[in-house]
Amino acid sequence: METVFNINNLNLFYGDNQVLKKMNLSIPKNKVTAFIGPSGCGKSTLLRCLNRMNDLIESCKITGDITYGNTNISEINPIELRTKVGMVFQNPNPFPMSIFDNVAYGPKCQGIKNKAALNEIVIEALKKSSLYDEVKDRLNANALGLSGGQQQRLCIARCIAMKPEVILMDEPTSALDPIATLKIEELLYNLKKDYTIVIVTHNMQQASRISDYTAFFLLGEIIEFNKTVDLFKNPQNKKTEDYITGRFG
Amino acid sequence: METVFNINNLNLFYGDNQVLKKMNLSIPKNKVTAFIGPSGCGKSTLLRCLNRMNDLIESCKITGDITYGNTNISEINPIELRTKVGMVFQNPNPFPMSIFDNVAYGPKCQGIKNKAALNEIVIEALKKSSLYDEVKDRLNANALGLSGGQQQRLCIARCIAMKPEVILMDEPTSALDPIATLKIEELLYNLKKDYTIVIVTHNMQQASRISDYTAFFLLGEIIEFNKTVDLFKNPQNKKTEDYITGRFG
Amino acid sequence: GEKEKTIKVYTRDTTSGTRDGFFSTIGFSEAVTDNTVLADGYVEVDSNGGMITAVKNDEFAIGYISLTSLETANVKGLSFNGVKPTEANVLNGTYALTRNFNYIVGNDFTNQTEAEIVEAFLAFLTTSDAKSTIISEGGITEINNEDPSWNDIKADYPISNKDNSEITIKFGGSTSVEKIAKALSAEFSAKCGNFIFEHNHTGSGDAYKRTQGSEKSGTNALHIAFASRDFKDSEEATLGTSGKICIDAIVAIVNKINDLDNITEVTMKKIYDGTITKWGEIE
Amino acid sequence: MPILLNWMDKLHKNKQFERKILTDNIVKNILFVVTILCASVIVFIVLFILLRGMSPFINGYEINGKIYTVDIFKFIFGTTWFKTPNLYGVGFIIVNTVYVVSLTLILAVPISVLTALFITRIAPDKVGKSISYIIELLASIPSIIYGLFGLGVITTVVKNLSNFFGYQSAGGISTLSSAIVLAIMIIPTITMIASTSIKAVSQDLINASLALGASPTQTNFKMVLKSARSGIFSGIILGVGRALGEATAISMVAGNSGNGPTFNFFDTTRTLTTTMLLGLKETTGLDYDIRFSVGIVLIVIIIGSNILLNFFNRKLEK
Amino acid sequence: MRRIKDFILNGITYVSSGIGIFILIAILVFIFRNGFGSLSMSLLTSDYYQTTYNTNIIDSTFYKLGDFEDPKIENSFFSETWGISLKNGNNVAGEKIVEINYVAVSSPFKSMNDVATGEKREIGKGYALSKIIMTNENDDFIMALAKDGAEEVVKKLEQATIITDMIASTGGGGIRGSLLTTLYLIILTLTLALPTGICAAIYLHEFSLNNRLTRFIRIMIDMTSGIPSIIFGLAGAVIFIPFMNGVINSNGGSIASGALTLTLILLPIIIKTTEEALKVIPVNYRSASLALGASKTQTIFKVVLPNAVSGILTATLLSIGRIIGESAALIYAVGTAIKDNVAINEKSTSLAVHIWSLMSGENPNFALASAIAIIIMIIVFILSISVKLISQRLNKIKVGN
Ligand SMILES: Nc1ncnc2c1ncn2[C@@H]1O[C@H](COP(=O)(O)OP(=O)(O)OP(=O)(O)O)[C@@H](O)[C@H]1O
Ligand SMILES: Nc1ncnc2c1ncn2[C@@H]1O[C@H](COP(=O)(O)OP(=O)(O)OP(=O)(O)O)[C@@H](O)[C@H]1O
Ligand SMILES: [Mg+2]
Ligand SMILES: [Mg+2]
Repeated sequence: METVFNINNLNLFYGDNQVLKKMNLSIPKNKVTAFIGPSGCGKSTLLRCLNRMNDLIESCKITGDITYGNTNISEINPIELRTKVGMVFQNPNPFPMSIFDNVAYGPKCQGIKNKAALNEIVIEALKKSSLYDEVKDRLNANALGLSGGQQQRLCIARCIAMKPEVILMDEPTSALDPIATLKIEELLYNLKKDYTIVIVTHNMQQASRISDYTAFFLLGEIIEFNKTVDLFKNPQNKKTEDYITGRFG
Repeated sequence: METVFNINNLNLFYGDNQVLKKMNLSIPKNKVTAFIGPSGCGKSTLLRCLNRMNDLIESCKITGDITYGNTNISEINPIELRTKVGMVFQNPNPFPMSIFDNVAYGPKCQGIKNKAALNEIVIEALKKSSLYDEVKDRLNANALGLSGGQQQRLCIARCIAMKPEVILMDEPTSALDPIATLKIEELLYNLKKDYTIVIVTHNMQQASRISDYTAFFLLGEIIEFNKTVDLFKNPQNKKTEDYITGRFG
Repeated sequence: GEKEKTIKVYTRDTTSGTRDGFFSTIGFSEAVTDNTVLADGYVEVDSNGGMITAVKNDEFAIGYISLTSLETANVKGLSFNGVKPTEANVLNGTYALTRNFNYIVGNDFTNQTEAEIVEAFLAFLTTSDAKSTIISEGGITEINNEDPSWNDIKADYPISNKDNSEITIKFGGSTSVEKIAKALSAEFSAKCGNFIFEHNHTGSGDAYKRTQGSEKSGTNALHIAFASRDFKDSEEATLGTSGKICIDAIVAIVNKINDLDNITEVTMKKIYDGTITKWGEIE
Repeated sequence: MPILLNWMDKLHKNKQFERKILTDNIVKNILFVVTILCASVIVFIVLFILLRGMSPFINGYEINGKIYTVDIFKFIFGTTWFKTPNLYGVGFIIVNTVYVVSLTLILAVPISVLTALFITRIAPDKVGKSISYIIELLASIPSIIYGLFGLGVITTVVKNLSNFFGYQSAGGISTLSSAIVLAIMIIPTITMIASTSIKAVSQDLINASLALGASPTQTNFKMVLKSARSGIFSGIILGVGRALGEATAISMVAGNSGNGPTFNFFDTTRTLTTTMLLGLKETTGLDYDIRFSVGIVLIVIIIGSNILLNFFNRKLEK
Repeated sequence: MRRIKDFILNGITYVSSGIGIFILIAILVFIFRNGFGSLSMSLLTSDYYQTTYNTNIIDSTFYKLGDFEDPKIENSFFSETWGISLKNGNNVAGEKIVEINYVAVSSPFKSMNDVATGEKREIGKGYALSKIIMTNENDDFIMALAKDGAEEVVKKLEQATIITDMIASTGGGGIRGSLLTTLYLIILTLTLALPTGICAAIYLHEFSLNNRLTRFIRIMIDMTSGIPSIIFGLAGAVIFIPFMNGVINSNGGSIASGALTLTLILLPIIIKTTEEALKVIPVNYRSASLALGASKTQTIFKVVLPNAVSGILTATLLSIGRIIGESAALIYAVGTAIKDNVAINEKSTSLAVHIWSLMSGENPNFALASAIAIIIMIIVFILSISVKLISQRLNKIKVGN
């Protein structure tokens, strides 16, 4: 199995509070990996480690290492890393600009100024995130006018426009209604041939529906990591079983 | 059975939203009556009707009537009614004053100024609410320095100091830890010989432990009202049974 | 009634030339720079305007202002030793409560043109043109028949026929003389090649200091300055560089409703030093 | 060839990201320097005022041919502002200032607190909003206009008041006029902060009070005000600062009494700020520099009162 | 008993809030009653000092005197010899003047010699005459002064045949210079204070770590806002006046030194208001931008600042209000000399200091001071309404997110 990220013995502290404990995990390439676990167990935190968004939190201290490809991510320029490893957040958060500008934001920040090139990138990204047909007539309208589901797809498009290799998603559908959720899930299904996707979700059904691999977190530790089908059918660990059958959490 | 409150055909609306529907209920005297039911079914609303706290909500419209003793409560001055019908809230909310001043607050508002009289009232109330021994050395300390459970007992003391006939309690223990909860339950047990108590609770165990009568609410209606033992042992209504066995809610 | 009322004594600040003139004339020189010798409850105001406002608002006030402002001030001016405060009486010497407005000019100029303009200005001050302007701005002086007009003497000052619009002449000194000084400089500029005039009036104390004294070569230096009092011994000017431009009368004022009309020098001093405190005590 | 291109591309990209990090660092450092500059403003101000203000006590000044310095002891405890050539005293001015500001508070605090209570808890929503808007407008009026108003209206009122008591004031220029003008000026400050903190009193507490049979008015006066007291006190602290530092308006109605202290409402007074502002005729020399000495006293009093009041406020919170 | 007590307590809150309203109304009534009469467009556009012309008309062969027809204007005095009609009036500053209100078509006043330029100048309707020196046929000296009144002036004019020296002036009492100064102060101060303040706010909110240094910086800035403006004025006088004297060759206080002083006063306000605006911007905009590979600088300039515009605008408006209203600091750091020809390196007064100057000058002028007060109030009220509207918008954004 080819992997993108290799996490080795990772410990993470917020101040004195250890949030991730001796974590080991490899994220397989071009697959969807789901992180599940009860609230506060460190799923989002680990996700944020992968594109070094945790660098921005002052109190955050990390030991152990994460490699991306063959390079330790601490040696990669964080800005560069983030162009390769995109991220989609729980609440749709388009910028208060036009739809076009939202998608073009990343490429523009990379210094692409050519109108035609930008146009092409934007349209391709919108198509890939199955939003193009819905917005093609109003690319210059304010993105805040879109529905929640559309906004979230726009955020995915914005991310895709950067041509990343990995997309990290932190509960991308938890703020959406079931129909919008379905659309996003479909979209993920289409995206996974081109991208490695890591997704945090609270919804076990969703994890089992869309992911290839699942990691179960508890109190800062990875209790079990396995192919999704296996993990849900034959959990190896008692705690995993308790969690997925709804006995706690 | 002697009753304190008789509720007749009560309908209550918040704006256009009917929250209580054709309610009929009699609250027995010197007993503990518990209101149970899923969230949003109108328990707190009914409770607030009993001491006319709903008067303060502008959008609230009431039809039907409630009698207290033999008088319709709409004919009783709300301020007077509230001295007879005390209330304890979900979150302990002592005033930011000394312990003494908290308990003396009600009597002072009634115009009692005599120091000695106030002193006596405060000490008696604190004793009745089994708080006296814990705070007797620091009656002038700020009440906010007490623990959560102590604060809630202080609120009960504050209420008792008014010498009410009825005490309404809206989930008085839901913000407290188990030990503090236990103390409050004990206290309620001691109080019920002197006072009529109406308590809203989410905790079925608690309801069955402490109450004499229980009313089960669902979507603004009282589905079942009965002696607590009977209601928990032989629920007459399918919905009651579903609820108390944990099948929904 | 009214006689019982305390006299409220108002005075200008200790740097004021008006105050200097007033106290010097009523024989109370100690009070020129010292508030502590004044009657209890005195009030210090720091401008002519402040004095007028104060006396207008206080029925039992006494104060003093320049005669120039009396007409528009809406307060009552008192006769001094029985003499009415009029220009005529000042000129004929019967009204004694006066002070001089003086000028002083710099005594060494590096720039020849500036020196010549200043020289011409001094000559201009003696003309009927300048005197009439001084009078029209409230200064008190007399125009004699032998006074030349500028047209008569301007031939002696060839600088006045040149174009001086590049030259800046700085005026300053007393604020009381500011109005007169501005009128004079504006008029003379027109008559003397349109030199640029700048006014920076900061007080009589700076008149000597900035022309011939300690600041004469600093950024604050002035070409021509005015003082609303006579120069002190410590301010000795080079011969021919200073002199009097006119007289200013100081007039004691009271509120409009006050029925007092006249005051004597002696009473005035007694009021200001606190010997007399009630309006009823004034004969 | 493609490999080379790819490599070149990488190199180019890497440089671009390094440059971004560099820019971030440069921007951060520039902003940091600017921030430090902003923060050091106070240091410069205090330093310069100190240097200039200490000079009268240290350096000699030539007045009429003799050299003088000012006696710092007489300066601090003096009861006469000025006697030629070199006696300056602010002792009584400090007392006057504190007295005027206390009087101001006595006038302003009840009005402000009650207005805040009215705006937030008693008035119907719309009325409350309009009044709080009026209060905001009052806060935005420049002090010179308050001075004009004080000179034109308040002194007259005070004069009549003093006549009524059979006392003769100097046309209303007085301690009381100063206090009234200052009170008018700080009422908006205190009211706005007090109403914010009254708004912050939780509905829980209010319900609890009502459920104890307190009337709404009793709730407001016995409980809400008490719960908001620390916020109200912060407003008062701000008001004290403003009153102590206000110069233009008060100097138009305070008078300029040369000695004191004065405790009579209807007598003229002199505060630290009016001393600094009035009679500014000289632009050099002792009479000018002494204003900086008064400035030092003012700074000390403002900072001192702030520390003291904050200390009380912390006690109050407990 | 309780009812009565409640009623009284409630009553005093009504009274208290009534006081606020009463004060505002009283102030408005006061300044409008005193100042409304002096308010006019020409007040805003004309100079404070009159423009003075020094003219004469010496060569009597070039004009004809006498027998002009009296237009019979009320309250005026007509000189048949010179063909002009004069009346007593007041200038905008409230001082008494003698004003020309009619000049006959062929009056000599149509073409006087201007002493300064040597050219012809018409001294026409609206000019104020302050002094006229004349001679009659016998070469006797005649002097007419404005303070004698129009009637007297006309009487003397009638005797004269030659005007050797006449001072006439026009305009005056206006506040154009002070208006301009205020504008200069606003522009200069804002160009200094806004970027500085915004930079500091950005540093504090976006970059600073929560450590001792930052807390110290915040305390210092808070303390700065507690220093009264008169102290800033003093400091400006000892720091900026000498500094500017050196840099731009000013002589004593100047608009530049005033602007620098105001900058210091405004910094804490701008920093605080801008930071409030930055706080409102949702954190997730920043995370989203960073996650897209934008650098922090790009994030700030492309996402954060554009969203803080209304907050920065509020800061700007508040600052403008403060600049317009400031007096104590400017009295020290600039001076109180009213100016018409405004220059950055010279003294002049802002509107507020203009009032101060008028009230403490030789002739206190309540009417003009109140008129300026009205103008200031109008500006200040407009500003405060704008701030209100903007902050409402800001609140909407907050709610929207
Ligand atoms: N910025 C932070 N500073 C300090 N502690 C934090 C911070 N962010 C998260 N934590 C703590 O770290 C722990 C893990 O948080 P994290 O957000 O990773 O949990 P999670 O598994 O994503 O939970 P959820 O499902 O609720 O999103 C929690 O206890 C949380 O309180
Ligand atoms: N002030 C109010 N205005 C409008 N609607 C209200 C108000 N208070 C409560 N409601 C609505 O009335 C309904 C009943 O609320 P109530 O608080 O009585 O429920 P409850 O049974 O006490 O629920 P819980 O167990 O969550 O406390 C709910 O739908 C609630 O949204
Ligand atoms: Mg999370
Ligand atoms: Mg409830």
